[in-house]
Amino acid sequence: MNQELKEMKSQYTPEQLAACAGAREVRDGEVVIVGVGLSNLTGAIAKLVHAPNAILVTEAGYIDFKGIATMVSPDDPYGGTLCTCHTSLTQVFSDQQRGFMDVGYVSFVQIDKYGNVNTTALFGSGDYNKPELRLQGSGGGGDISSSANRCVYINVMRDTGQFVNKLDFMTFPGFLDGHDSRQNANLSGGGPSAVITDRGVFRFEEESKEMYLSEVFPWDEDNVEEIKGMVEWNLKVTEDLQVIDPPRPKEMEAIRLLDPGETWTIPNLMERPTSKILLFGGLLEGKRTFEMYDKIGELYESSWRIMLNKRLPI
Amino acid sequence: MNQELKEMKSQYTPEQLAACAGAREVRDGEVVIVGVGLSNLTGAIAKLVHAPNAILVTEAGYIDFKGIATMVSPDDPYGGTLCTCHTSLTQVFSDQQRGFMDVGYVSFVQIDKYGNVNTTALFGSGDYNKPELRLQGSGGGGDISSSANRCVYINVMRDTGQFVNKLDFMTFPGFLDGHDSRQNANLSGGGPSAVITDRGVFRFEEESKEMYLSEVFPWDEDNVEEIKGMVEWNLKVTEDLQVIDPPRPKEMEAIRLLDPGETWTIPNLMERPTSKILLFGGLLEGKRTFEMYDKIGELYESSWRIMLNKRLPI
Amino acid sequence: MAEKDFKTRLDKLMTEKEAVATFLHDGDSFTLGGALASRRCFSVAREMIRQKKRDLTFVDTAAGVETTMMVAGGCISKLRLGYFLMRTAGVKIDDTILRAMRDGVPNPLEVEDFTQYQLAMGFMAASMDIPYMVTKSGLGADYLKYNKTIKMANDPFENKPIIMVPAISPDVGFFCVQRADRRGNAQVFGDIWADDVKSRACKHVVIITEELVSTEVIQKYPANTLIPSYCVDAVVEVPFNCHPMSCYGCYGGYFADYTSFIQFVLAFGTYEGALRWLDEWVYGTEDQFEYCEKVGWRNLMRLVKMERSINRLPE
Amino acid sequence: MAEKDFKTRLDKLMTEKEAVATFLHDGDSFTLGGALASRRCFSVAREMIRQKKRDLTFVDTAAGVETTMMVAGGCISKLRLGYFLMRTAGVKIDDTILRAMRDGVPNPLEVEDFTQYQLAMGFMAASMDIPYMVTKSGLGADYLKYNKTIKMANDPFENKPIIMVPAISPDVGFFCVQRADRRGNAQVFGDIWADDVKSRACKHVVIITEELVSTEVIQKYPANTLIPSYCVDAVVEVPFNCHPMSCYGCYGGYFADYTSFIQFVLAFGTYEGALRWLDEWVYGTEDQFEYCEKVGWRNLMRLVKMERSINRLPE
Repeated sequence: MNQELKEMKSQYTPEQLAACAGAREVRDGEVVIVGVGLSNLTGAIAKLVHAPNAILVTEAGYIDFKGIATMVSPDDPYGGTLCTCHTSLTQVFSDQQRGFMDVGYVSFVQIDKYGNVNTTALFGSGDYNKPELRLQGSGGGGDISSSANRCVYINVMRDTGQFVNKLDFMTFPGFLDGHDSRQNANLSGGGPSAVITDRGVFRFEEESKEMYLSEVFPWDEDNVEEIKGMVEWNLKVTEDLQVIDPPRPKEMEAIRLLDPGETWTIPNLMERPTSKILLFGGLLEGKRTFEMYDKIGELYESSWRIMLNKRLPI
Repeated sequence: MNQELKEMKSQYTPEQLAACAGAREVRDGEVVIVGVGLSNLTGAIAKLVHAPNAILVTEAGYIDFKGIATMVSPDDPYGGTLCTCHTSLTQVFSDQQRGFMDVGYVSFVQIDKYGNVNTTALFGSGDYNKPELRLQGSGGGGDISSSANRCVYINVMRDTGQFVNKLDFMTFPGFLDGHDSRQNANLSGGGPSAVITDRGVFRFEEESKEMYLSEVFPWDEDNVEEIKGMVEWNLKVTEDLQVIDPPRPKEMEAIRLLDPGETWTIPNLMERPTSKILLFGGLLEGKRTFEMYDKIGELYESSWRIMLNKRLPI
Repeated sequence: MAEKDFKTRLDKLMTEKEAVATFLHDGDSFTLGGALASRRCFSVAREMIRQKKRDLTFVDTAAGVETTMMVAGGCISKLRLGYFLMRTAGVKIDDTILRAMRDGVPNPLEVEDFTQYQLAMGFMAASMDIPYMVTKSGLGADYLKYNKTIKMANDPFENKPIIMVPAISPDVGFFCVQRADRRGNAQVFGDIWADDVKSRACKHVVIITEELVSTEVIQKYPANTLIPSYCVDAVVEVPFNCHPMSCYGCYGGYFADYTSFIQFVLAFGTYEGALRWLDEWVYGTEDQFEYCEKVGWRNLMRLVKMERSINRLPE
Repeated sequence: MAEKDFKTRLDKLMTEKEAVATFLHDGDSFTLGGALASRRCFSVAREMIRQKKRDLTFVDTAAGVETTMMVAGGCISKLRLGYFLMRTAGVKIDDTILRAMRDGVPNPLEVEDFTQYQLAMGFMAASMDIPYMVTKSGLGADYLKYNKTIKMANDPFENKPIIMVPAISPDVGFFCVQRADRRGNAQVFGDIWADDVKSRACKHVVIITEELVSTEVIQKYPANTLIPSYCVDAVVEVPFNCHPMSCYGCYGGYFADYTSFIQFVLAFGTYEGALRWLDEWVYGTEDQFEYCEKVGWRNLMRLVKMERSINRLPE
């Protein structure tokens, strides 16, 4: 990879790459059900940058919320702000099963070649009841993957154990065994349309419904073999490999506003601005002062202020 | 019937007798689902006179409304006034099937000896599709009779064709074929507890679930045979016949406030105060003046004013 | 346009004439929001009659005076209802439905009886795109004898009798609401009836709003947004669209407008009277605005005063 | 008292200690209102731990940090959930549940996985007292392999695969709300999660309100009365009962109180750390008022300021 590309890549964290690439899956005016963290940030970027009329929804019951900050969970108070409709999970998921959700964003731990996903447990040498690693389970993903018209998976790509031949537990139904097995299972949603990672975007063949590498970032154009190496099965690659535009200035400005504490784009807890405020404030010695609360409040409130007063999009 | 009793009876219309007797079925604090007209007036009298903590409910979605006037339908605006909860029919009837409605008031056209009711059609020489007389159908009654813990039927008693051996159509399930046939049918509610009329109150035997005459007004103590004559089957009469207290002053004052236009206690449309205002105002000659609207408005508003400002009960 | 296309537009405002012409076709099944005396789409019912719609199936938990009007106007060939308003305020008002059923005047009429909750469950199944819902409402009664829709079976968990109501999805639903924005976010204040499930059950949804407002106004009371814009195909703004019935917080109906009520009752005593009434009040008025002119704006304002003396919308 | 008696009382106010002691018994199944970061009954979770409740089954659409706390506190023997919070804000926070599942520390733990909508349908069936609900959520996935509750069958109308979820009726449910009156009319502002169906599914319902208000205050926004008094057994008024999480319109949580969040995450990295945390923050505080004292009322007021700068309750 030449120096200039390496230089360019180093400006972004893997999460920022995935978030920006993921945001572009949303078309203006679409109904977008989002989850937490990356999946939430992605929807918020889309609304701020290129899809101002997108209707953002979370399973907690917020329909058409403004997206003034990345939500730490579907019921984060940011979701309630200037939100058109407050309702229930029962109503949101009923509307989803009815077919009103155009696209849904979900994360994944293990994924197989037909877009089925495991976020329940890694058995390792154990089993379902005594797994090596217990994971979050369905969350909204079980329902989004079942019923959203398009399901977009988004996560940072791992070297191993992520794109696997066989899942320990199928939490999200993708195209099941390929071809029309999903349809025969009577699932209402259209199934996965894309798998967005910091190393590339994967899509599914029309007929066989098997995953293939569709787009890569400029600095990965020569790393297809390396990417294939991170996938257990013999990954198909499209002849017509497209290049993903690196994060655009507006997208990066959106991330800066949406994630003031850089919670979602800096993996290590201790290196985040919010954590630094507390650690230098003496939390590790058990100190809990009003000033800590005040500082963190200011850090977040400043970005809300901009969002609330600014006529969107930026 | 001696002169004094005849004198007493003449003070009340049949509807007023039924309404007052019916209101006494409500115990304070109970959840009471009511319909229109008589069944609505009865619940409102109870709340105003002896059950101030009763929770009045209608199928339109009003839970714990104040009852400032008799409602012409379950969704009459009076139901919304100072009402604790505005919700949907879907929620109210789900709560009823769950068992939260203590007592429900419903009217009836035909009733048989096990408390099954027809309010759908009188076939006469025709049939279901071409009946002699088409009636309102289930309304809320089909659901109240199915699921309220106690169902109270209320109506003025007719000489013939009302207490019948065989219904043309069973709209409200009572005790079906008697004994435990209702339970076996898996109906959730407790079934009918009383049939309230201006000629007496009927209840149902513990074991056989067959209807019997339980209470009569003072002037009807010697008219049991006449009442039996209005019932097609050989009506059972309790040895221990009770006397229904005639309408009490507070109950009559409640009726006066709740039904200013005497819509529910004067059967003939043309003799009601509201109709008289219009007919003398020239409606029959097609005149439609603002003054007519104003007069009727005043007639109703004066009684609301009293109810809204007066700390209930009277 | 496919079902989806109308729903994705950002500005869905159109006239009532256009909405009825676009979304209601002869032979369609339809439902109306609210019921009986509250948020009932009388202006749409009048418009259907004006456009001489035919052979419609009307499916609803409860049908009132507007159904009498539509049956007399010759629009309806089938009623699938939980309630037929035959008497109101103790007065027998309706031979219209019986006349159509028995004598086929103005046209033959088929009826199918449900309990109201059975119908709500049919709408709920359609609103979730599941094949059926189960209920215990109406067990043991005679609905199954004549109703070709509902089934009875023993449930697989407790092996007890249960009624199964298949999904009921009307081609179009017209919903009167107090406030809506151009994109179709529709707010309801007061009783909801079964609009929570109906609004999702229908293939097309037309919002008839008393007042067109900006989205900022909607955002003040988000819990009242019953119907989000993604369910909505069109938005129509016409005043007093529920007259002669009421709209919570906006204007009183029925008793408040006893004048219209008595006039209607007297007219619909006979078929000829009904037709005269239709000529005067429906065919005789070009649209809802002319209708309001005929009732009298000052009279209508009196109904506003009556309602707002007991119920007011939060501002 | 039978299920009915508590619900018929006119004044249901009691202390949190009394409510947990009265309605939650060892071996019971229970659920909590809200979820994850909104209207979540942390004060009740702390009280359960103080009262050393054992062998409880917790059933809910989503479980968060409060479940980590209850599992570490030894209260829970079974989790029937649609979501287990294992990572938050990108940080792995939970070995507690894995430790209990694998090593039986502090006690063996059984889990049962559902999708969130499957659970909502189980609550919905119980809320209507029908044996089951059907859904298409989770078809083809592995839930049926390990889940002993849900079934799969072909539906009788379209003969296609469908998932049947039997009624799920927890012995008791604790619901945090912004406003409630003494009789139990409970109002929710903001997201409702599955409290609409949960509040009817439970045999007993305890309302934990931020603010006890008169019924007149409730009547101002009747559309927000999610849980009417006839569903409610008891009312408890304790401030900041969702801390360290948030309550819409009242106070911010999580990021707003990053201090508590980081302290919790660091402590629960190890079992010993978790026990120390419980000693300090749960056993070490007599009740919710002492807990607030320990967090610091001035700090809590900062969280109020943060929330009210973006969301305010209508007055």
